[in-house]
Amino acid sequence: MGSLFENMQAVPLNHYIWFCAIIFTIGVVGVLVRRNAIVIFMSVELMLNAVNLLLAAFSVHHNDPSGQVFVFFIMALAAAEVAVGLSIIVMVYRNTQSIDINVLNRLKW
Amino acid sequence: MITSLLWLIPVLPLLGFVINGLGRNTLSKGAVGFIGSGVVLASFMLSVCFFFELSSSVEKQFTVNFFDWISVGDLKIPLSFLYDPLSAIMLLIITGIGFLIHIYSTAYMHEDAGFGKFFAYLNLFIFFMLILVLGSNYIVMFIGWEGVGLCSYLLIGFWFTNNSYASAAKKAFVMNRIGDLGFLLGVFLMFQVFGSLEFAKVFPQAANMLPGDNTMAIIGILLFIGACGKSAQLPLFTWLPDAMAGPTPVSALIHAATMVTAGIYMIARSSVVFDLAPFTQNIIAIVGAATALIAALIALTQTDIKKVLAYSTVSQLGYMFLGLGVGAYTGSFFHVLTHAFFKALLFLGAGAVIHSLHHEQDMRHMGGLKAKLKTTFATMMIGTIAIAGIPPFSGFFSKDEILAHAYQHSPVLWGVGVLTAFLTAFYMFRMMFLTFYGKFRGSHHTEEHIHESPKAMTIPLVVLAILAAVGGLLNIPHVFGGNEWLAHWLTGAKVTQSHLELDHTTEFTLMGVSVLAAVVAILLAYSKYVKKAEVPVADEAPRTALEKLSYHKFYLDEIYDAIIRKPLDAFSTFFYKIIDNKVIDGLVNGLGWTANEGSKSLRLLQSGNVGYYIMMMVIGIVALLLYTYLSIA
Amino acid sequence: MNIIITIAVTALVVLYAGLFKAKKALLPLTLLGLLVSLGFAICSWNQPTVHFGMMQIDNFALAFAGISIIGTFLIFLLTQRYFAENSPNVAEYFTLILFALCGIVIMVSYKNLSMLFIGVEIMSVCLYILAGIRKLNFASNEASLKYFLMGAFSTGFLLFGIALIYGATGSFDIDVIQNVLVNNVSNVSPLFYPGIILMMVGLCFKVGAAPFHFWTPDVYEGAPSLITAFMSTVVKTAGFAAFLRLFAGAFEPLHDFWMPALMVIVIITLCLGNITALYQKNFKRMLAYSSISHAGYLLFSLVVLTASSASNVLVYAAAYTFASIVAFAVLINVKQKTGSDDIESFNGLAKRNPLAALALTIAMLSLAGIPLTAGFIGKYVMFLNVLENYQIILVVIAILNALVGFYYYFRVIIAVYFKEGKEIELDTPMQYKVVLVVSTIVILLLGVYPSLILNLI
Amino acid sequence: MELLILIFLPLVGAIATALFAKQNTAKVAALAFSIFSLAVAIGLLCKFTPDASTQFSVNYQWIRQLGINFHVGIDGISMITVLLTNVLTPLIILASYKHEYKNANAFYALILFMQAGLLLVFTALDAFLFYIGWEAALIPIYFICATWGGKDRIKVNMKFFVYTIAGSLFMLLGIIYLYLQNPANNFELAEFYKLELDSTQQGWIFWAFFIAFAIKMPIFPFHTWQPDTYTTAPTPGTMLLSGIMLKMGIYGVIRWLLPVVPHGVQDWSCVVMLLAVIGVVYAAIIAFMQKDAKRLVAYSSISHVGLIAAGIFTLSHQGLQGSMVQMLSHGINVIGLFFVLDIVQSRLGTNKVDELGGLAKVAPQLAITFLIILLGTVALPGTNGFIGEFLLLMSVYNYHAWLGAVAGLTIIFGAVYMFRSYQKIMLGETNALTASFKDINGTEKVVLYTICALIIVIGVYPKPLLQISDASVQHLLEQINHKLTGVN
Repeated sequence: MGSLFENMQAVPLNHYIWFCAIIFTIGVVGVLVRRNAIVIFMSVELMLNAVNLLLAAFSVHHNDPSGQVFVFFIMALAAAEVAVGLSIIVMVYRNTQSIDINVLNRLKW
Repeated sequence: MITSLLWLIPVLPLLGFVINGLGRNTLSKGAVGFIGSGVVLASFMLSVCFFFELSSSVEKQFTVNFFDWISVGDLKIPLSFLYDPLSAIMLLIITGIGFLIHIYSTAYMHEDAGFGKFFAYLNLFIFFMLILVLGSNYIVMFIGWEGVGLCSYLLIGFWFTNNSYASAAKKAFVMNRIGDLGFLLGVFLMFQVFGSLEFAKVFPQAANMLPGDNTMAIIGILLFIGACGKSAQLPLFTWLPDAMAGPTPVSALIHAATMVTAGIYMIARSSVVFDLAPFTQNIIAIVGAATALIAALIALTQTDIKKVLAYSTVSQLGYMFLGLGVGAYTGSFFHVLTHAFFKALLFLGAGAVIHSLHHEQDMRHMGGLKAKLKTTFATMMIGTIAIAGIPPFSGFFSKDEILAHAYQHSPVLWGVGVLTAFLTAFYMFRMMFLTFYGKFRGSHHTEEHIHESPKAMTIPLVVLAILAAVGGLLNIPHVFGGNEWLAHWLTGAKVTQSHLELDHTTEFTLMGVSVLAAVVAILLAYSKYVKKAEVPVADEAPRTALEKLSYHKFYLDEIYDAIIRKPLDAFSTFFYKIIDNKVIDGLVNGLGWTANEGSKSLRLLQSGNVGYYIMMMVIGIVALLLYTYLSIA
Repeated sequence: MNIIITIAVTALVVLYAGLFKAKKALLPLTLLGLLVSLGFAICSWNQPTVHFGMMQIDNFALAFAGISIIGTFLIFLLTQRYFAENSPNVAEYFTLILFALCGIVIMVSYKNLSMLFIGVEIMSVCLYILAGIRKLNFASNEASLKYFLMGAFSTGFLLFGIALIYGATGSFDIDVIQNVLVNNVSNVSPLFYPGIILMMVGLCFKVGAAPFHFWTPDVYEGAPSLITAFMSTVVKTAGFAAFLRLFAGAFEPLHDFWMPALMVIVIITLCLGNITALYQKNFKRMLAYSSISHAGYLLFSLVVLTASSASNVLVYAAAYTFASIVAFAVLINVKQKTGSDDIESFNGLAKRNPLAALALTIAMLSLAGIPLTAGFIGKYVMFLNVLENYQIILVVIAILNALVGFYYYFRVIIAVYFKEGKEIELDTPMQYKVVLVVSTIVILLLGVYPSLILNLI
Repeated sequence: MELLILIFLPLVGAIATALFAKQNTAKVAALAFSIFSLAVAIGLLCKFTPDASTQFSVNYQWIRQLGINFHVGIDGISMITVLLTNVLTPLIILASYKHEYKNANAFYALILFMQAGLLLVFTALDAFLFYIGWEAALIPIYFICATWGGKDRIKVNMKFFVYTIAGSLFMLLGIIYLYLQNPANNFELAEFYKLELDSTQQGWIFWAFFIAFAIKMPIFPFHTWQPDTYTTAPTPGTMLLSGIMLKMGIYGVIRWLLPVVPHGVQDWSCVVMLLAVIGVVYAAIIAFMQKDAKRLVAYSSISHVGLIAAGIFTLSHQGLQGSMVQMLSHGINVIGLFFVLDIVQSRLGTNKVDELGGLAKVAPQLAITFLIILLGTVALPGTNGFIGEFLLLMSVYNYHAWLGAVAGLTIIFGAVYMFRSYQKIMLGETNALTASFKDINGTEKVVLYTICALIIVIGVYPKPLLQISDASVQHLLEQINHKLTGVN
């Protein structure tokens, strides 16, 4: 267990930050460019995971467990979101036979 | 007694107004006439008593203070009366002639539906006129000043169902208002200078000032503008001829004897101020002379008997202003007096003629009435001679005094005066001849019904005729060994006097010339209208340029219309349609419009497209992060 | 704490009641539960307690929890035969709303950022579902999908912000964070600043401040009116409470840093909300935009932090909540009759339904901020708040926006009173009447005697 | 205590009328209440001692946390406006008697509610209270005009409402600013008087307040809402607006502007004077060609109010006293004029002067009363109009001779448009429309005779009226001069 700490601390914190930032940005870009609801949703998950990793890194850095606890919270709630989200998408698919987000723009102006 | 009962003089007519006004539909005509004339007679009696009391007493000025009317800060305007020789005479004229005209009206207006209303108005007029002459400060004077304007409006528009009459009334009021503004501004300036508007406070201070003071000149001009409005001088006289729309007694009372002389009264009252402003005096003199001449020229070609008299009134008023301008305050005032007599007489006479011809006013349809209307003719002839300035009738003395002073001031003015006198004599006799001589030119039907007027109308004529004949005795100049009673009398009223330094020969020559001119004029008129029996041509008939000019009153009305009324109305429409509705309101509405348009376009941001929303969000986030980066670095 | 427990328990009980087809019992149970929790809230007034370093039940929390509960209570009164036509199992919706309320109570009383996150998520997840409860209605679907996608997206930013702050301070506890800041304002870790900004983004999304407001109009319009009412009143209030707790509390030392950013957001929000609302034909959508503009006014309290910022938000939120509830109540009522929620459908309402008309009018006047209504006091304290350090330009902009506001709020009044329309007669159930009367009275009461809640916290 | 009764009586009346009165009893109830409050006002007048002090003052804490008190009181200046309000309201209600308004109880309740608001404005000694009253008076008149008004009333009144409230919001800004400057942390007028602001601050505050007042009066060029509103509003609404409501602006200037920011006033008075005098002439000229008599009166009212404003900003005793008298006179005259026009309108269904004529022949009573009111409007000596206009013109003339001369044109122009319309409406021959016109009757007589009586009485014996406000005005001027000389 200790060895894991050392291995992680061997990598400077900045690398983690940049790495997570990049993953997060990839997620954001994914949300931006894709039109398929599911893919967008996956990109969001990617963003969340970036955050998870960052939290883990920080918690090791400060060696304070609360960060990792937080990660579990996020995972749990992400799961909940997945459940709800997918069901919404399914509901939409039932009505529109499509999961392209741009199909739904009756509400505007 | 004066101090204790002075208030009765104006209040009695007011009472008459109230009674007649309220009871105009219920009271019988007799009652109305009785009340209407009675109250005026009563105040005439009072004025007579006071007159004698005044002449006997040493104290020549009585101020009666009733209550503070307006008092704000340093501005204190009491409602108070001043009774002195000047107002005493005015009272006599107003109530005396007023009474006669009331009597006359009882007959003249007898058939009229608005009999009660008429007498109510007349009483009201008398009331305001008395306030005007009794006021002990400019503001109380101003009450009367505008009050008489109102009554003149009401009486000119007495037959208001006739739209042109109503317009004439409106014109009179507005023209007066123009003058009134001048009057007010003059008063304001006066208050700035003297810190008071009481005659008793203003004049003593003014007396200590040196002549030629600019402020005084300005005050003088402003007051004079006021006088121009009220007394129908250039350029504001055009309302007076139109004012003949009113019943003839009104023309006699308001537009000949009393109201129109208010301007002269006011200037004579403030003679102290005007003496300090030679510049202003010259203006007054010139305006007066010009008015006298122009009005006389216009009168030459008029065919409406009342119009002739109206213009002659304007012309005579011009005379009076000429007098004031050259400092002959007494002379002018004297002329006010005599003019009141003979002009009232002439108007009433004309009224009698019109009455007997069933409201025919065009002299082209008269003639040969001498036989039918003896009294009227006789009395009117006296009046005409008086106005023409033939000695020993009243007009001669007053006119002569003015002319003499004018000559002393500048021979040119005198020349104009004499020329006017010549014209006056001519057109007056033209009127007489056209009306009474030759043979009747009207319809046969009317000819049969011609009849002398009832006593109620002839008696006032006779009385006035006597006054017109002997009125001159009031102020016989030294040349005739007279003692200039009026002049002395007026000294009690602090009316300044300018003294005649002419030797008697010059004076006599001057008189001679003017009388000669008059006589020549009369003869001319005689030959033209009696010998040749010429009759003025019909309106549309061709005239020479000069005749046209005169007949169309020098086109003054048209000119005013073109340079004042029309532009103002145009402005009105322009301001309303363009400036107000388009520019200003457009600006206001523009704001609302902008918001609305902004809304229309802004709402398009909400495209309904999730991808686009997220894009916007990201842009926002990036911007914020950029801000963060900049603020840290 | 017991507030949350009560609500959660009520939720479960209602769910079971639903299972046993006790339709009649649902509403009474819910209301009872809410009343109890409200009772708890009142009892624990002035006795701040901290639970496990996670939740801080102080007056601030209690006041906002109280308002949220009351708001929810009134909205529940409006559920009378509302969900019935959507689906047989009403209980679930009740439960969801109650759970959302749980999340809200957590949001207003968190002491630890994890609690903030959890509260936000509990609330949001429930709302995603509630927005879409009309399974066959396209609008409802769209609303729910949009809300969900963007909500999840914004949560990502919130979390990233939290992570960075954690990285900078090594703690999730807002007091600790504040101490860290206070002790070395000069050299705060550079991670902190983006952290603040990202959290601001996340929260701005929740309260619907521009440019993160785009979900609001669509979702509000698409979602069932009742849910919209819930979102635009209770949820919004909670969002502000959370915002305030964090930014007026923990991040207060860095006010100079984040204030300009917020100021820009405020101005954009004000203008966008008001001006766009001007042209709306649809009453619901109009209210959505107006809610955006009100978010702008509410943020005034953060632009200038004063002693009374929190209570100002409370006053404003209260005024806004009650007015909106009245508006939605009438809207639901009208829509049931006319089937449309355009402003035209209000034409000639006053002829037959004086009560509804009057209530709606007063609500509109309050939203517009006319004196003697709560809305005016709200606006007034907000103006006062920012004028404390002379943000005159901001106030002038706000005034101009208020003027625009008058136009669209009065459009409704005009429709109700002056326009000729088919004279519909609403069948207003008792509960509706109660809601209308109570809210109207509250609005006027707060308008005439605001001392009741001023400086409550 | 009496003052509370004075202010809240109309409010009680409003509520009572709204709730309990029926269609037919509403007007009676409203009239009764307004007459009660008139009685109360007269009672106050009797107990009132005409010195500079503030009397009957009542001071309760209202919103402690915001330093807002319910502080009301009456001094000479307020007394005049209070009288104006309580004398005119019964007349206005009586004038509306011949109409049958839908939902009469709402209509009259709103009138009374507005009266309460106005009284609050005229007696408030706390800036916040003043503002509340200011708006509280606006809401009812909006509803009166927008509900019972004429054609395109909605658009017009929306404009009116937003326009006026725009002004008042900036005033609110100014009030808050003063509050923040005020060490005592309250809205007390007395405290505001004590503030010592530098002249830039004063300039800003001045405009913040002045815009509000200028829109209300209205002063050129903020007047464009007014003619439309007056024409579309129901006559009682027009009377309330023109007779009483615009006095709020004038009163506001005197009470809240001059003494609080004298330097601002001093710096900007020239601009205001210019605007005011332009307005006087401009509006008068526009009135010349108006075809609709109501609109004509509206413009004439702009002209008169411009003169009042000019008089106030001369900061002279005459000017202020003149404005006091003129406020009352203008109120009386203008409602008289509008009432006459309403009579014509209700009989013949038109106010277009070209379609009328000859009414004097068929309706002599109307003709006489109309004439008297008209003379009051054109300021004939002996009528109420003269007292005010004379003092005002004098003050303006003393301020600047040419300005005075230009403002004086109103004497001429006023006569022109007034007598023009009088001739068009009353004189000349009757036409098919007007031939069967019925002369005034019952309540109409009561109203018109009362108005005429007031016009003449005030015109002949204004002394008591002038005395009411004299001391207060004097005091006000001393305050201003003290601040002008004392502070920086």
